[in-house]
Amino acid sequence: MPALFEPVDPGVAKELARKVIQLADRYKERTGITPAFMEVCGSHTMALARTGIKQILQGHVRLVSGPGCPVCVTDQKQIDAMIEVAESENRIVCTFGDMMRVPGSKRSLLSAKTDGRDVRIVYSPLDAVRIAEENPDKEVIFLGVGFETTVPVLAAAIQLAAKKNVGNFSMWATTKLVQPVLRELLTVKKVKINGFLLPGHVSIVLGEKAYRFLIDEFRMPGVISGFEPVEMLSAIYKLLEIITDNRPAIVNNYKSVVRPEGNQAAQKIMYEFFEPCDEAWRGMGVIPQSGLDVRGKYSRFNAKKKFNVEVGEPKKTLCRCGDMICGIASPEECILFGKACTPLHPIGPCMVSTEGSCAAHYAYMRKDG
Amino acid sequence: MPALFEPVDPGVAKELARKVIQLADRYKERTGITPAFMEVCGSHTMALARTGIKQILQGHVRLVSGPGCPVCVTDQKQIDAMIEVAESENRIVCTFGDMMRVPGSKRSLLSAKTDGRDVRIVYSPLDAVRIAEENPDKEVIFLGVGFETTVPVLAAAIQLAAKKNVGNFSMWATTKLVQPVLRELLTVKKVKINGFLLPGHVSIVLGEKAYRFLIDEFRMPGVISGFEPVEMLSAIYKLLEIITDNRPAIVNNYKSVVRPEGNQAAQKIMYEFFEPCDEAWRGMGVIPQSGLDVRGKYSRFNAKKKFNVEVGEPKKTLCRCGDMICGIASPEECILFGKACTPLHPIGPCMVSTEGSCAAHYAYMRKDG
Amino acid sequence: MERKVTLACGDGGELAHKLIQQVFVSAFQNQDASRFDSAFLSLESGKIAVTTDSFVVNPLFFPGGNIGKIAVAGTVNDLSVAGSIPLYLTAGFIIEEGFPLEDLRKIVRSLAEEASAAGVRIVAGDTKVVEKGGADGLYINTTGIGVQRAEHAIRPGEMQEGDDVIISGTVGDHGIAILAARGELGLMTDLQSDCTPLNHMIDKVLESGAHVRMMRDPTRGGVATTLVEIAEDFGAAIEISETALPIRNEVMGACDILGFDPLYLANEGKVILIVARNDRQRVLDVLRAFPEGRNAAVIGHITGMGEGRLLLETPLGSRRRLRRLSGMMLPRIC
Amino acid sequence: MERKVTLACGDGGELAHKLIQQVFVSAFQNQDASRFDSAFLSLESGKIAVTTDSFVVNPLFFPGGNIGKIAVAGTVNDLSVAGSIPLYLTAGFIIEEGFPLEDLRKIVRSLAEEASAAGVRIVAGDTKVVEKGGADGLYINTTGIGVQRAEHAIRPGEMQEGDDVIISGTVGDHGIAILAARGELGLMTDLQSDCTPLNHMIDKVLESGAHVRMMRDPTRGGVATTLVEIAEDFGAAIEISETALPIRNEVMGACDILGFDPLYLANEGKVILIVARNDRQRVLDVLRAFPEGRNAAVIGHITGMGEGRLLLETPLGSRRRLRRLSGMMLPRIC
Amino acid sequence: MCVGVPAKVIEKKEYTALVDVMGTKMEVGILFVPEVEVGEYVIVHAGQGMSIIDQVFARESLNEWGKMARAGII
Amino acid sequence: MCVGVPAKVIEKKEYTALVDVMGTKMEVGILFVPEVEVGEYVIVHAGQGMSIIDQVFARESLNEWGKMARAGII
Ligand code: SF4
Ligand code: SF4
Ligand SMILES: [Mg+2]
Ligand SMILES: [Mg+2]
Ligand SMILES: [Mg+2]
Ligand SMILES: [Mg+2]
Ligand SMILES: [Mg+2]
Ligand SMILES: [Mg+2]
Ligand SMILES: [Mg+2]
Ligand SMILES: [Mg+2]
Ligand SMILES: [Mg+2]
Ligand SMILES: [Mg+2]
Repeated sequence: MPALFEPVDPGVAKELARKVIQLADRYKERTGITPAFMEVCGSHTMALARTGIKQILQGHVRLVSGPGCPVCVTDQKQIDAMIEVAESENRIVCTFGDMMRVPGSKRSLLSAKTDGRDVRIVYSPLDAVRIAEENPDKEVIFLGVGFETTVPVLAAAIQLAAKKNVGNFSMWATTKLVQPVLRELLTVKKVKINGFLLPGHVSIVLGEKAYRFLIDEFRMPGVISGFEPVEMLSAIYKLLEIITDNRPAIVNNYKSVVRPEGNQAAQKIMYEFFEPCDEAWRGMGVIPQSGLDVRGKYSRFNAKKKFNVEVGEPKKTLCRCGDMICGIASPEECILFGKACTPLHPIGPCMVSTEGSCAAHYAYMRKDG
Repeated sequence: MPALFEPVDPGVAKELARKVIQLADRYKERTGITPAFMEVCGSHTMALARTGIKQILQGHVRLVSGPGCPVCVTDQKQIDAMIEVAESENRIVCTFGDMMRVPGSKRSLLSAKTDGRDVRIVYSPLDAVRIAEENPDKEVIFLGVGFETTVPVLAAAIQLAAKKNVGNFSMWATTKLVQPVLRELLTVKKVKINGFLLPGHVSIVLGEKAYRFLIDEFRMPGVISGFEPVEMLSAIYKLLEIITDNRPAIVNNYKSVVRPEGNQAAQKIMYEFFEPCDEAWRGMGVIPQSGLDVRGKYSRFNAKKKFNVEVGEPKKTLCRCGDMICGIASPEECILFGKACTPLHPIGPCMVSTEGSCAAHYAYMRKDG
Repeated sequence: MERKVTLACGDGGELAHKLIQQVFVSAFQNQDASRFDSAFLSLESGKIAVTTDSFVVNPLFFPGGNIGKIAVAGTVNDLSVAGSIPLYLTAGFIIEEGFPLEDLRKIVRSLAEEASAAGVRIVAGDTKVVEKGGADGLYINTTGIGVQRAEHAIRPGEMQEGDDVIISGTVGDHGIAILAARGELGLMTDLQSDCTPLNHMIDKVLESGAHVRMMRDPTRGGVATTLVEIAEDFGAAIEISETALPIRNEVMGACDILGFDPLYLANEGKVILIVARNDRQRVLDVLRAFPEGRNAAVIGHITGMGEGRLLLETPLGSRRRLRRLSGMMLPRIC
Repeated sequence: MERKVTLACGDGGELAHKLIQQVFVSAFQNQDASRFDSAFLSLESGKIAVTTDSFVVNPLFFPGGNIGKIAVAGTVNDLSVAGSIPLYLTAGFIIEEGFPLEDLRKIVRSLAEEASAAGVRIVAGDTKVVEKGGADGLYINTTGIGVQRAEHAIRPGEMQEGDDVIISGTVGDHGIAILAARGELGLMTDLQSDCTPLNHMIDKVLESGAHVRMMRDPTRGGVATTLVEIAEDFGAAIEISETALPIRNEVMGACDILGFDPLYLANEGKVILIVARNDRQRVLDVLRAFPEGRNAAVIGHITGMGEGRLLLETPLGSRRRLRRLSGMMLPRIC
Repeated sequence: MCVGVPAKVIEKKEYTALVDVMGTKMEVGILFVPEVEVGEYVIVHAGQGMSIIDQVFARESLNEWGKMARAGII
Repeated sequence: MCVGVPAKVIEKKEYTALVDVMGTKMEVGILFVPEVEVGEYVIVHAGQGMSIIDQVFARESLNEWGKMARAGII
């Protein structure tokens, strides 16, 4: 975070990158294996590409994009349902900008808006509560996606609506938890990596301790990282040190922001308004107890309970997002990539978010014209 | 109605005008009085000006404009109330085009529309019932003004709403009757005229017989006339013949359209849905039993009963519309005429309707630049 | 390509690029201007005429045309009635999010065809997309550039008593056609809007050598408002005759129903000419040789110079003064 | 005069006449064009440049300007970056019924002032009023006419490897200023839009004798989209450096909050110049002598001719390809 | 008081009729003139037929106007 | 997963704070960081302060990066 103090000398990052490459090459020399790390977080995927780290480490470190973009992992059926919610008259649907272009089985919220539905982008979920107060004759539904960083904010919106008794506000939540999906990756999907670049901002809420199980159960190392080039490079460097020494550990490389025990105020409100549920992950299927939904006690704010929405099962496509998220396939292994599927016409969610594996790959690494 | 058969030779009208002037001058010669006739109907006022009859007869026959424009005679307080009705959210107010520019004490329906209120112009009151059906979540209010020609049509709209059970339709009625106001003119206002040019289209409903009282009670002649130049000229000619012979009579000069007994189907429906009431006439005050309001039995369609509208007493202005309507003053005797009061910024209702005395005078006869 | 115009089509990025390439450039066959921020043109003379108009007609499609056709006709006619030769048009589109692409294509095609028929080139364009509810479908601005005539110019300075007032055809067709097409008031008619570029016909009138003092197209505000403006702008007393006005029966009928005055109805393919009396017949002959001038008629004359005013002679022979349209025309029951 | 614009103000009648006389003619001091359907202009040469743009900015008033100012700046800049000398503007207004007259006056005044400061004349205008809900307040189309330079023309054909890419100042100010002014996302900033006509500054650059190959103003789609277009249109491989881009802290901060890329933000008072490397300093000196060019900087160069593409060098020294803005920029949580 | 226009009935339905006014057509109510036949004329006001035009009287008054115009003054 | 940006608290209210990100300001919730003081930095996500930045650790890691960059390879 260069804004905090003096700006970080860009020479430091360049030098760090050189060190990372040296250490990685040494590891490969010794083991015959190119070290592979999964950045769990979609914002890491984006930052690694934007800053050029991904390109600079190519051939030395394999950086695998994980299931950390809440848009990417949202089940298509849920998206269809959200669009369906927006279809009725006298509704205002609010959501994060990221959600707008996500294609359901037929269309996106953006195209629903183009057709005249009242779909609004908000920066904070709490703004949706204000919109509900300002439009008492309409139903305002917030489409809540997110991991543990975002869910406490969603909870804060419900808390506010409950406190102010805003009866025309509700939330359609389809949120995700990090621990269950990491476990799924390591057990069911048997993803082949040497360590995790752990999400900096989810860890604010969860704390360092949340990742102990990686060592205890899987002897899989992980380093919690920030998003500046030097932060990511030093985190990768630490992962390389760990695997070089073969002493698996969870390292908090983002201590200024992530506490050992996380943010307990955030955890508390999250579990006051949400409760665990089985959750479908796009391309991965249902993972038990891997999501959070609005707690029964507050189901008057649960849009799924409030509105009767029925959508069919979406058609299968050749989209390989699921494999992509598990680190099993790369975008160019999808036959739709760059042809039927482009950022203007995304088929899978990995093409939707600018940091989705496919979109990032399309925008920054495509070889052709 | 030249469209019916062959077009009328314009030479006939010119010749008729010459005859009218001769006869009028002869009358004046004999009696020392310029013959004065009141055209009761606003559409006659308009047609007399537009066709140039008013100008051509100037100095020979005095044509006095009567209280026959439903916009002109609508009480300012009623207009304020209609605008007030339009002010609330989720209402669609429909009315005839004529009503749009009528100034209440502060503003017009047109300015309410400019400010974003949903005010719509319809050709037929029945269209407002259709609009109500198409907008079930809104209240649709028809602002009903008119004389006996229009009231049966207003009744037909209520009949339709009742039949189809359109609960969100209602009517704000402020309608007028011809007989009471003619009586008022001749008794209270003591208007000085030699005869009436009687309204062709009101007479469709009322029939010839409705004017008998003019002879019986006042020995005041009247000729029912159509609206084509030859129709109006020949009616004036007949009035001149009557006063020359001093044999007061009611003559139906519009026999092709007006029956002795009127249109009884129209009368029947009018009195099924409306009942007589005291009515305030702008500039003339309340005339007992001179209007019709929605019958109590149908008060669910009566906007006055349905909505709670309160408006203050409008401020007095120097507007002389009241005297104008009684034939006591002419537009140029109003100090506001052409200065503070113009068709773009009408103060009184006589300036609003294109056939209002003041607007007609402004548009067709103003002497200056 | 999407089936509807989206907000992203107006953000200057890839979708905007595609829309422009696939809808506009292909219709206007004019790649050149897209490489620079401006189009480069060579004119024979440095004396030019310029006019601009935005078109907001509702509905966008109507009998006899659409907003694309009218956007060409309106601006070409403004140049032509000013006595210049229309050469170039720019076209600026403001499109409501969600607008059907197929309709856009039709409108753009019609605009291109009409421009080509009128012999003018679309040299620059622009597309903006506004949020749903930010436009009533689509608006077009066209700006026209023409060269001033060296020969056969109009001479407003020579306007004089005795000059004739000619109109190139029937009055009010566009106004009533549009009103009927809107469907709100229940009018049904086979009437077509008269909207069409008049420059070829006007060229022939001027090239006939007739002394044309002044021309104007009686669009919004109609014949009366247009003549009042000529009268005031040039200090001419003008008198027209009610019986001389060419008016279609359907237009009369619609006006009778609604209480409208055809003299205030909009026209989009008519020109009013003030011509020397001696040239009256020559001008009528030229006009009547064109389908759009078939019903041309002398409707009045200039009765004197000095105070500008417009009088209408009624069939009875009396005169009344006509003024600008005052407020909108609204259908009346009374 | 009313306090709001009414539908009748756009119907061509008396209210329209009053509005035009009292708001537009007085501001533009240009009675002439109102007497004819077109304005008549004399140019020194018959080689002209033409451009058109509609302005639909929301909000209409924002820190650093309003829609009237931007309507002048945008069109003047399009002429100027094309290497011509802007002389004339037309202005077409589409106004929503109920629009406050006081705001209209402000906008028109600002448009007139800005035109006068830029040395261009408003020669033709048009006003349409649309029903409530038919526009988001007010839109303006401006069409600009300039003459092509005889001397000191730009020479896109001489673009070559080694040419420098210069930008006249900081990137993204307008985009963020507008977003903040809209208030929807809660951003607060003292940032001003950069919107301003650049023609005087560009004149001086060209008159300095520097070899300018090409200019363009990075408006919608931002610096990246504009450079991609230059690259594709002229077959140039362009490389810019992330660290060389002049960006205000407030813009960086807002982009960090919303997940935006400043390279795709709109600018309304910036020009990108491709200049011969030898003239780099001369151009920078001229630019920096103007307040609107104070932060001018070399941001990249042409690495070869042939295949058109744009690369960005990251601070780490790696390169990634930049493309057109793809879809709208939407604020992200992830 | 009331704009009214003569319109020719060209099609009759149960409660409405299609009428023609010099080529412009319109659907109007016939609640007050239920007996009207195709080919007859009605006076239309605010979308309703108010009166069937009696063609005999219409012709008679045409004649009368002519007579009046030609008549000498007493 | 979650865009987060360091922002300086420049004004504190009961439930919200005004923060500054390089000159751009914003009102954010402080439900999860109620103890934050003016002058401190927070990570902001979706309009809420999520964590107070520990400046001691921040400075330490800056030093560590420098060290790492300068360090020889084993
Ligand atoms: S390229 Fe498109 S279809 Fe293929 S995996 Fe990526 S998102 Fe799915
Ligand atoms: S001129 Fe105006 S104020 Fe005077 S009487 Fe007529 S309407 Fe009333
Ligand atoms: Mg024009
Ligand atoms: Mg025009
Ligand atoms: Mg014109
Ligand atoms: Mg443009
Ligand atoms: Mg619309
Ligand atoms: Mg342009
Ligand atoms: Mg531009
Ligand atoms: Mg440009
Ligand atoms: Mg115009
Ligand atoms: Mg609006």
